This record gives sequence, structure tokens and C-alpha cells, in this order.
Amino acid sequence: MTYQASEQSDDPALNPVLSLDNITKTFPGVKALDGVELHLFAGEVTALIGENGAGKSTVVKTLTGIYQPDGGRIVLDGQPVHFPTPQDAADAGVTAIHQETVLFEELTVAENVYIGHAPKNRFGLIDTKAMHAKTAEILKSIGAPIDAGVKLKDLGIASRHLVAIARALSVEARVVIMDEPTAALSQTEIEELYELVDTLKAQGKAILFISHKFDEIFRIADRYTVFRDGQFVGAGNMANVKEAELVQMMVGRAVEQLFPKRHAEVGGEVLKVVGYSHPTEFEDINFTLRRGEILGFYGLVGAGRSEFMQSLIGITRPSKGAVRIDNKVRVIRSPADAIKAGIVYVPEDRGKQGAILDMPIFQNITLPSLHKTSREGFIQLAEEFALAREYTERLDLRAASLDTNVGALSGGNQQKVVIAKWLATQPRVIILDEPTKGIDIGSKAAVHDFMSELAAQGLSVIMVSSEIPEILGMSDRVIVMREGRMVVEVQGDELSPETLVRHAVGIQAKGDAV
Amino acid sequence: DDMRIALVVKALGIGFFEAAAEGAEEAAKEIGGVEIIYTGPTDTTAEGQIEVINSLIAQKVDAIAVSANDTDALVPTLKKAMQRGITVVSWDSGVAEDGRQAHLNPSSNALIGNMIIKLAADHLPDGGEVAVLSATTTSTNQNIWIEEMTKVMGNYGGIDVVSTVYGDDLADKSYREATGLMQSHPELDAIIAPTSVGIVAAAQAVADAGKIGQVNVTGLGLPSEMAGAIESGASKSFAIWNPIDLGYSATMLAHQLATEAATAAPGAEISIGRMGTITLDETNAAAMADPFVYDSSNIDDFKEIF
Amino acid sequence: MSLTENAPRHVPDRLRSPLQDKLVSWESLLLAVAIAIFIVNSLASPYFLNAWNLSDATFNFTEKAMIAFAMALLIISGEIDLSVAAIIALASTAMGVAMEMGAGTPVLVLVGLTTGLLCGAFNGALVTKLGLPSIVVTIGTMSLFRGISYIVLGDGAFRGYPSSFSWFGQGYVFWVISVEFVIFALLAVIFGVVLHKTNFGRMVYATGNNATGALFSGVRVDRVKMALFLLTGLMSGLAAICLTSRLGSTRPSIASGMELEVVTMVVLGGVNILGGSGSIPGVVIAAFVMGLVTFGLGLLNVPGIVLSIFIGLLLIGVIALPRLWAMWRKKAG
Amino acid sequence: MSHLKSREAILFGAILCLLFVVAARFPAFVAPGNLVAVFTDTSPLMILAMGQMAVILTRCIDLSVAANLALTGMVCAMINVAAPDLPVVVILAVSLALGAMLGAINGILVWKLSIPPIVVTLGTMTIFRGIIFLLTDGKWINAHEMSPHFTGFPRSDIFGVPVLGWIAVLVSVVMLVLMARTTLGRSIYAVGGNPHAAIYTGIDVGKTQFAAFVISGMLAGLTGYLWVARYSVAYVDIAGGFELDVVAACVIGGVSIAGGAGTVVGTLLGALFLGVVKNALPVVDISPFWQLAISGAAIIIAVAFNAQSGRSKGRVILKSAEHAQ
Ligand SMILES: Nc1ncnc2c1ncn2[C@@H]1O[C@H](COP(=O)(O)OP(=O)(O)OP(=O)(O)O)[C@@H](O)[C@H]1O
Ligand SMILES: Nc1ncnc2c1ncn2[C@@H]1O[C@H](COP(=O)(O)OP(=O)(O)OP(=O)(O)O)[C@@H](O)[C@H]1O
Ligand SMILES: [Mg+2]
Ligand SMILES: [Mg+2]
Repeated sequence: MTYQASEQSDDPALNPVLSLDNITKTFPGVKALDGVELHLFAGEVTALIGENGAGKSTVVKTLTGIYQPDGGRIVLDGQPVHFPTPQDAADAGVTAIHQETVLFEELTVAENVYIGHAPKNRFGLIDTKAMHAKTAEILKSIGAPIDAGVKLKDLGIASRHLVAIARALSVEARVVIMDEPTAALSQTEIEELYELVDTLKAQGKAILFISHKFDEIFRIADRYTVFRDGQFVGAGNMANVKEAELVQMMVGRAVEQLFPKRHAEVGGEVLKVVGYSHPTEFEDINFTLRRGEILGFYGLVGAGRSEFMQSLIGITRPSKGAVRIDNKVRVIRSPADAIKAGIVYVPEDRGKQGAILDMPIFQNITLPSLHKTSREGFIQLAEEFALAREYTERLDLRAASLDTNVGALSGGNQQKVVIAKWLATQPRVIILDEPTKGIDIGSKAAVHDFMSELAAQGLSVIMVSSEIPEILGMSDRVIVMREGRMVVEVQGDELSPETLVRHAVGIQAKGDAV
Repeated sequence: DDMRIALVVKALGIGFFEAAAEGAEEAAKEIGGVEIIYTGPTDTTAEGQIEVINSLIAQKVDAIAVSANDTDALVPTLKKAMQRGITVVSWDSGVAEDGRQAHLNPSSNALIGNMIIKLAADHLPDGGEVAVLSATTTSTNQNIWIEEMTKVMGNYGGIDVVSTVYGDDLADKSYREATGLMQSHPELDAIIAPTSVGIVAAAQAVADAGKIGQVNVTGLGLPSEMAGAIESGASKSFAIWNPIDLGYSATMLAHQLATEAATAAPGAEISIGRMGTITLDETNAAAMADPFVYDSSNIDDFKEIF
Repeated sequence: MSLTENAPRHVPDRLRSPLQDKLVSWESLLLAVAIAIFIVNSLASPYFLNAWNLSDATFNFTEKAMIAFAMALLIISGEIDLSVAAIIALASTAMGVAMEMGAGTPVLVLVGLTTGLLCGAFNGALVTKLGLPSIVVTIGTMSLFRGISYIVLGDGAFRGYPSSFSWFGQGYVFWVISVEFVIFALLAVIFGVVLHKTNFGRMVYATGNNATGALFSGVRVDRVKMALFLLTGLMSGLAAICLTSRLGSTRPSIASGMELEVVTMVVLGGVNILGGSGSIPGVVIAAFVMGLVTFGLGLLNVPGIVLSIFIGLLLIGVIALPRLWAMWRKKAG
Repeated sequence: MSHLKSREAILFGAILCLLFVVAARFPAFVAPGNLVAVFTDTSPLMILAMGQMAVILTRCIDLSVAANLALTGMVCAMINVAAPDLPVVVILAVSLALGAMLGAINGILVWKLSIPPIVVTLGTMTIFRGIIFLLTDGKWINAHEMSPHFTGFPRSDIFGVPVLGWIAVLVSVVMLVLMARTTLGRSIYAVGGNPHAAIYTGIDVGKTQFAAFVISGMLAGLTGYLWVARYSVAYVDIAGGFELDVVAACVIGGVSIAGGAGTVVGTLLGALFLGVVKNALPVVDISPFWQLAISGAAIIIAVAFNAQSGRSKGRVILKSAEHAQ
């Protein structure tokens, strides 16, 4: 099952284009990569799989000259190479679509695509004309209807992603790396990306594909490599492996039940939203949420779910509509009002909106509950630690201490801190926006498990998710949104992947009203 | 131990005060056993002078002779100095009466006020438009001189003061203000700048505007700094008292009061070495000689001196 | 990774004791600097160790420090106010106008504080309501406030404040302990408690670290910022009272350039200019350091500008040296 | 992409309006000769503002420009006093080199030690001025001590415009090309727009910031010589507080203090706007005591306006709202 690294075959097709040999990379306190190996072959897609923090992105950054390995070799075409800067990697034909967006709002599309390697005229100045022409060509080749001359800030999120892809293609690449490229794309765009990958394969490029989604790994990968805790665990052909085996390799044990079924009694009405509208973002949202219920919100990315949820907690002001909580009409003008009313929101953007990364765990947790841990406005440290301890233990947080900064935690543990923070306010309703986005399979299960538990204890949960298995596995009822509107509310037997997708993309079929 | 006399100036580095410090050193040498502490803030602020004076009080100097950036703001600090037994006199630019024992005017204010307008009028027999370019809006002596000048305007028929502007004793601001004056008053015949920074900048501005011969720059300046302007004709004449003599006399006065060889009281006659004696008026102030006029005939004799 | 059925692992509250933290902190480094300067000063000048002189020396920093405390909070919250010195000018002018109209000391104090508050409210409104960057807004209001003062006063001055008014800037509470020093000390304690021991202080840190995150966590970020601008205005008003009382007169050029000294004091005190961290004890020590350096060098009759070189070097040096040291150690080890 | 351009158009319109108003009260102000004078008078501000723009674009700020100007200007003056016959070309080279070196000091501290730029330049601002004092003991260098070709250079006339004005034009053209057509220029925008992403595209953030500081320093040095020659005087405090005017010019010109956004043309217009206000106020006989308040108000209004027009409209999800817009 494991590919033997040292064997060089006579058949060039079997020789890797690029190999990592015994690569080690240490950050203060973390061994991110511990002697890993990885091999990429011409015309093949290799999937790199691992939990959060397994070291996948670190490999990408090592391969593209952003990080320098502490030990080991990078071998390109049988020759050891060094990439002191990202430019060197690009020159050698290694290019990447990084996990984070690496684009510039104030620059034009063409400049974004060519920054760092723009064509020059004979005076050494940037040849704007040539740059635009080349950009237009690449954009056309990936079927993106984008004008090379517009500023990036005037583009939507999906177009931006296409620009990032165009950027990766602007380099004469032999190795293309994609780090979770589909995380921000809608279903149709994902399909287009798959086609692009197939084209690249046909051109004989070696592709490294990183993803947490098994369906897509099985859809496009030819080989796989699995990392766990910065170590190489195994590699092989996709054809010879089953999903359960991969999970076993990733987590080190079997994960049986991803979506634990729970036995909660759905009670009376807790929250009622009537005619909620916003001038530009969403319109006429109506629903009722009951005690102990999990209500799913499905839609394509950009459907306006987050905007609606944020308006519900007072970040933006609705133009029309009302909320009723426990049969009382409440006016919510700010998150502080929402907390008082018992509605809390776990945002999807953890780093910016969810946590305050440079503050200690315990201070993050008590921030919305300061009135509980203080007397007459004066902080009581002991009570703060007590509250933080209570909720972090319930979520089984892994951290060195409660006064370490949240920024120092892994993504999954950061998410736990954010959830703990909101549970500590003892809310009536908790809204979770993409609660498992970018979280590995193990932590995901923990979060799901916990959601069930919350509902069982009588909390009402709203879960925004773009992942169909998650929506189907967890929700009692699902509301589908499209272009800022509520399209349908489904429950019970009607809940099926087909129904959800159909409504989300707006295909009229079987005479369904849309 | 030497007697320590502190010469506190408006700001360090200004040619006029450097020359005054020379005079102070001369006086110290003459008296013997006197140490001069020449100090001041870097920019012309009252707060800066207060910090300087506070540290002088702490050093228990014997006398402080100050040219003040602000008539009133220094008073509380100087009062404190006097309470701690330090002799305080002001010179050049004075402080209010209760902040010092005596004040030495470089010349009588009335004389200066008259002098600056006369310098302009002498070259305008048929009358004309003149404008004033002053230092900062808060400069004590400039304000007094302009006031005195206004009083005697009646004696100069046909001379019309069309505007007063402030260059803040900054070269660039003064230059811009002078340029503005020439634009807003195309008929302008003379600019009176009763400040050594302003007069140099105004002369430069006139030269740059190509108005030498049309606009005469005059006022108070230092021969060393104005030599070029006299040569080019941007300025026909200007006046100043001798800053060396002023520094010398201020030191002498401070020494006399500090050694109790003299007491500061209205009417008192105090001897100040080679400069003779001065008589204190009812506000305990005394004036030195008339300002001296410099023009192309004598500038070369003085430009190396101060 | 983990599943909830595993027994919860124990996570300790702290790794190091708070005392350990304090020992290796910026504040202790600064304190060492302060002590060193104190010793050098007493060796360099025979006039240094004298109660009255030391008391006089405190005037070098008390007014600036009053503003610096509020400025520290403002900078920690991620904003800045460069108009503080101009607020002093305007508040002092307003007091002068009130005095001309016959107001007594209590009214003057009220006028000074109110003007400060109004100026703070103006800055705060531009920043929180219009969402403008505070550094730019306050560069504008810095000219505006002082400009108004010039419009009112022109080349004139207000003088003749009532004698009871001189108590603030010239009075002594006990022997050599001046009124200003007592105000400074009280404010140090109050601001220290507010920043480090109250919910409000916690919200200030949260806002400065991540304003969006704080907003989502129920902190009314705009109100916090507004409160801090008001507080900075109020403290500038208070400083205006002390300074006016000390000078006994008002001119529009009063306190010019003081804003940069206040910011310097705050930064020297270890407050991160980018927001999110800093402490009041740090600012207090920085006030003493600046006061001691100015006074010590003043005693040696070193001109003010040379002295400002020291402050400039100190400002960069205190941040640079630990970093250089760390770089050197990394290279060596 | 339209609103950025139109913002510059509006600023240009504002300057025209201003000229119009002034002309109504005082027609001679808009005479070509006077406009040239205003342009020349504003040239130092324009040159400095372009350097500051580069720095602000990279998310830094340079508060030491005026001090750099003063120090370099003083050194040039001292060189002139020591060697009166040295040609102006040498003086220009010295001013550029020394200015760049002082800028490099700021840049190194920001780049290698990651000290916040505002702290670095607050420190070097006082240090540079202090050094002038140490060099000169606080003494002034006056017109009569400088040689005629030294002071004459910026005011010598080419086609009716003084050299000082031409230098501003030249610097503008160079900066236009630099910002729009060179890798460094685009990197400056990239670094300020998204420093994190810049690293991924192989741009060294610190090095780019360093380069911006060197540019700013070099232009400040150049202005130092020009300033000293133009006003024919050098002392510790020349151009005191001018750094705030420079920052104000950038901000009025639409340079975002948060970095990444702003143009050379906008910056030039911002500087011109301030320059026209400064030159017009004394002419239209507004009391000098009103000047400060008026320029303060102008800054606030310009910034509020810029922020309003620059605010992104946000994306629109609702199809109906899209049509309504
Ligand atoms: N710059 C850094 N400084 C310190 N630690 C880092 C740094 N970058 C990564 N790490 C640590 O290295 C480990 C590997 O991180 P990496 O980003 O490679 O994970 P990943 O496999 O890409 O995870 P994910 O699936 O969440 O993207 C993690 O423990 C992370 O915290
Ligand atoms: N045009 C855009 N410009 C900037 N950011 C955008 C744009 N479109 C979408 N985003 C960002 O992408 C993310 C997803 O968009 P949005 O929140 O509207 O979708 P959603 O329907 O709520 O879906 P989800 O919650 O599943 O992401 C958000 O973080 C949003 O801020
Ligand atoms: Mg990753
Ligand atoms: Mg969303």
C-alpha cells in the first residue's frame, strides 16, 4: 500500500516529477512536519489527506518557497532543489492556489495574475498591454468571463477565486498545488474546477490536491498520501482504498458515527421571525424555531444566510420585520441586545469575528458574560477562571493552559473556545454558521455530538451549513435560501440531497414551486 | 565659588541672541568670578522656557536674565525663583512687572516704533503703502513696537499701513506672507519687518518677485544677515541696537542686583560698566540707546561683528 | 483527535505565576531604566537629590501624564488623538473667555472640563459615526481647535485669573507635594484600576485586539471608543486647567507640540501603538523616566533639543534592544 | 473603477472652485504668473507628499520627513559654506544620497526590527533635529554665507517657471512611472493592500517598506536642499511641523491611511489644494488668525468626503435590489 520512495524506475512515467524526502519543519513548540515524504507524478492527481494541523498547508508552503524546511530534500526531476523565495519556486514551475486568498483589492485582475512576474518592455517597465492580453487568454482558457482591466475589489467572491486560479496558471507550471480549492466555491463552480483539473492532467501536469471532502477526493484523485500529526502515515492508489480505511489512517482509529442521532423532545415555540427584510441582502424571511430543535439553513455560498443571521443578532439593521422570543417582541440593535435576549451567534469567520486571537482563552470565554463574572463592574479573576473551566471542560478543549492565547490553538480547538464562549452566556437560541468549516473529521464529530447534546438539553439550534451530509444528518427541519430569499422549508421524508440542491440552485423540476 | 548668572533667551541658535551671549561673556570676564549659563528652549515657547528656568532654580543660580517668549506665562515660575532668593531681570523682551526685579529695554519702545516707520518713510517722500510683517502674534516687543508705531503715524502724512501679517519667526512662513502682501497690494512700497527673521525672508521674497526697487524692505535686522539684501538693494536701510551691548548690559544689571550693589527701585541709577548708567522708571524698566541705522555706507564695517 | 466520550483532560489555569510574568515584563525593564537614570542623575549633579527640586521636576510630566493615561486607553483600543494639545489651547481660551465674563474658579474649572469633553465628543463622533480614521481626523481637529483659539484671541492674551485658580498649577497639598502631583497620582490609580480591574478595561483590550470580534461578542465597540475620546478630551481639559493655572495666562500657542510628547510617553510606557496591549504602570514609569531625563539633563544645562535626542533614542532603543538581543541569541544559540 | 477617478475629478473641481472664489475677490490671483508662483510655492509640499504617499501605501507613516529635510538642508548649507564653489550637481547628489540614507535608517528599523513605523519616525524625527543642533550648536546659516549659485538654482527660470517647479514636475513624472509601471511600484500597492498575500506572491513586505522609506527620505533630502536654497536660510527648526501638512496633503488626495489605495495624481491634487488655500488666505485678506482653523476644517471635510465616496457599496444579494440601484 505504501509507495517505496527510494526505488527509481526505468519507466519515466513511474518516476515522480517532484518528491519530498524526509522533510522536517519545526515551529516554536510544534513539529509541523516530521520527516515526511510525498511524491507527485506527471498527469496524475495526488490527494493529500490529514486532520487539521496535520501539516498539509505547511508542505504547500515549503514547496512554494514560503517556508524553508529545517531538514530533508526537495527533489525535482531527480535533482535536489532549493526554493529560497516563492519566486524561485515559480521559476522552477511549482505553483499553488493557497488555502488563504492571496489577492489584492486595489490592483486590477491582470496585475493580480501577474504580480511578481509581469512581462517587461525593453526599458524594464511593466508591459501593461502584453500583461492584459495574456491574462485575457488565461481567463478565457478557464472559461471565466472576467475583464482583465477591472479592479479586484469590483469582483464577487467566486470571480476572485477564478482569478486566483488564473494566477496559478500564469506560471509555466509543471506542478500545480491546490490547497482546499473548493472550500469557497458553489456546486457549479466546483464542477468547473473538476473539469479544469482534468484539463491540467491531460496536459501532463503533476497535481497536488488537498481537501477534507472525501467525495471529491474519490472523484478526482489518482493517488493519496496521508499525514497525521506532521508524520507520513501512508500512500497509495485511490483505486485500492476505501473511505473507511483512509479515515482510519487519518485519525488513527475508526470513526463510526459522524452524525449522532439524538432523542430530543421538540417543545414549544422559542423564536419567531416575521417578514425580516434588508434593502440589499435578504427579503421576507419567516420561520418559527422550537425548543430542542435543530433548524438547518442550506444554500449555496453567497445565498445571504450569514447576512440574515448577522442581522438577527443586530450587526446590521433590518429594514422590515420583527422577532419574537418566548412570545415577547424584542428589538435587537446590537449583539449585546441579542445576548440579553438569549440569541447567540457562532460566526463562520473564526479569526475575525469569532475569537480574539491575541487574548487568552479565559478572557475570550468571559467576554460576552462579563456581568456574570464581575461585581459592580469589577473583574473577579477566580470567577472568570471558574466559568472558563466549566465550559472548556464540557467541550474537552485541548490547550496548554487557560491563559494561553486563542491564536496559539489549532483550528478545531479555536472553534471549541468560540462555542464555549457562547454557551457560557446560557442562551435560548444558538446560531452556528458553518460550525465545522475547515475542521477535521474528528473535531467535526465532537462538534456534532455536542450540538445534539445541546438540543437534548432544550436549547434551540440554528445551523447554517453548505455541506449536505451535515445538514441532512443533523437537522430536524431545513430552510433553503437562494439569492437572499427563503425558497422552501423541508422536513421529514422530503429531506433528500436532491430536493435541497434543486431548490438551492433554482432548478424547477417535478412542478415544485420555487 | 563663582557667581552664576543665567542668560535665558527666546530660543537657542538665533544670531541676535548668540551675539548677546558674547556680550554677556565679555561682562563676565570684566567682572571676574562670574560664570555665564547661556541657555533657552529650542523653539520659541513659554513652556520650554519654564522648563529651562525650573532647572536653573534647582541649580540655585544667583541670577536669571531672561528674554521672554510670553509676558505673563513666565511670571509664576520667575516669582518662585525670586522667592528662592534668585535675582531676576528681563531684557529685550520683558515679563510683567511682578515676574522680575528690573527690565532692560534695548531702546525705548517709543523710539523703536518711530524708527521703523521713519526708515520706511525716508525713502517715500511722496507717501505710499506700507505693510508690517511681524514675528508671532504673541511676541511681546513686536506688539509693543507696532503699537508705538501706530501712535506716531500721524507725523508721516501720506504713509498708509495697509496690512499687518505674522511670519511666526519662521523663514518659510514669513517668505510666504511677504509674497502674499505683494500680491494683495500691488502698489505696495515698503515692508516693515521688526524682526530679524522676518526681514531677511521679506528681502528674499522681494528679490524673488523681481520687485527690487519697487518694494523696500526695512525694519530690524542683523547686519550679518542683511548684508546681502543691502547689496542687492532689496533693503535700503534697517536698524538694530547692538545685541552685544545688550547682553553685556543685562549681565551687568543682573550682577549689580544680585550682589546688592544696587537695588531695583523706581528712579534708581545703576551703573552698567562700559555702557554707563541706566535709570529705572516707575515700572523698574530702563532703556538703552537708540537703535543704530545700517545702510550701504556702513554695512561692511559691521557684517563681520554681529 | 478527541471525541467527547473521552474523559476531559485537565487544563491548568496558568502556566506561569502572575509574579513571574511581571518580572520579565516591559514594566520591570523600564523601572530598571528609571532607577539607573535616578542614580546617574544623583551622581552627575549635586542639586538633584533635593526635595524641592524633585518636586519641581514633577511639573515636567504631570500635565502630560494626565493626558497620557487617557491616551493609553485610547491607543490600546486602536485609536489615537493627536488633537490633545489643541484641546488644551481651546479649553484654556474658553476659560479665559469665562474669566473675562466674571466667572469664579469653580465655573472656570467647569468650563475647562466641559470644553475638553465637547472636543472629545467631536473627535469621537467623527471617528465612530462617520467611521473616519482617528489619526487623520485628529490631525484635522488639531488645526481646527487651535485655530478657533486663534480666532478668539488673536494676538491677545487672557491674564488675571482669580488667585484661587492658581491653586491647581501652583499649589501644594502637603509640604513639597504639589496639587498637580496629587492629581497625577490619583489618576494613575484610577486609570490603573479602570483598565486592569474592570469590565470596561477588558472591553478596551478586546476592542483594540479585534474590533470586529469584540462587536460580535457583544461589546458596544462604538460606545467604548466614544467613551475613550470623551475621556481623553476630559483629561485634556483637566490638563488645560492645571497648565493655565500654572502659567497664569492663556495664549493660543499654549502647549504647542505637546501631543507628540504625550504619545511618546504612552509608547515608551509599553503601549502597543497598533492597539491591544499596554499597561498603566508602564505609562506611570515612562512619565517618571521622561521627567527624570529632562530634569537631570536640564540640571547639566544640556539644551532641550539634545535632550530630545535622548528621548528619541530611548523610544527606539527600548523596543529595539530586546529584539536585537533576541536576534543575537538566536544566531549564537 | 469609476469612483476613484471621479474622486480626483472632484478634487480638481474643488481646486478650480477655490480659484474661482479667490479670483472673484482678487482677480490678480489667477493671473498666469501668480499661478506659477503658487505652483512653485507648493512644489516642496508636492515632492514630499509623493514620498509620503509611497510610505503610507505600504501601511507605514513617515513623521520624520520634515526633520530629514532640515538635516539634509543644513548639511548642504554647511557644505556650501565650506566649499562655496562646489557645483550644484554635487549638492543635489549629496542631498539625494543623505536623504536616502536617513530614510534607510527608518526603513531598516521597520524592516529588520519590525518596530511600528510611527514609533520609529517619531523617534528619528527628534533625533534628526537634535543632530542638526549638535552639528551647528544651534547656529543659523544665513543668505550672505551661501554662494549665489547655491541659492540661485531653485529660482532660476526656465520657460517662465522656476527650476523648483520643474523639479516637482520631474519628480511627479518619475513617481507616476515608478508607481504604475515598475515591479516596485506595484509591490508597494500589494504590500499595503494585503501584506499577508504579498508574502505568498513572493514580495518581501519589509524590503518593500524599506524601499518606500528610502524613496520618501530621498525626496525629503532633495527638498531639504531646495528649501534651504529657496529661503536662503538654514537652522534647526526649518519646516517644523511640516510633516503634518505632508500627511494631510496625502489624505486629502485620497491616499488611504490603511494602505494600498491612493494615486500619484490624487496626492498631487491634495498638495495643490492645500497650497492654494495657504496662498489664497493671505491674499484675500482673511485675518491671519482664521487660517489655521480653515485649513483644519478643510482637512476634516476632505477626509469625510473621501471616506464617503470611497466606501464600498457592499455586495448586493437580492436581484430586485440590484435593479433598483
Ligand atoms: N507560522 C506558523 N507558526 C507556528 N506554527 C505554525 C505555523 N504554521 C503552521 N503551524 C502549525 O503547524 C501545524 C501544521 O499546520 P498546517 O497549516 O500545515 O495544517 P493543515 O494540515 O494545513 O491543517 P488545515 O486542514 O486546518 O488547513 C499546526 O499545528 C499549526 O498550528
Ligand atoms: N462579493 C463579495 N465580496 C467580499 N466578500 C464576499 C463576497 N461574496 C461573498 N463574500 C464572503 O464570502 C462568504 C460567504 O458569503 P455569504 O456569507 O454571503 O454566504 P452565505 O449564504 O451566508 O453562505 P455561507 O454562510 O455558507 O458562507 C462570507 O464571508 C462573505 O463575506
Ligand atoms: Mg491548511
Ligand atoms: Mg456566510
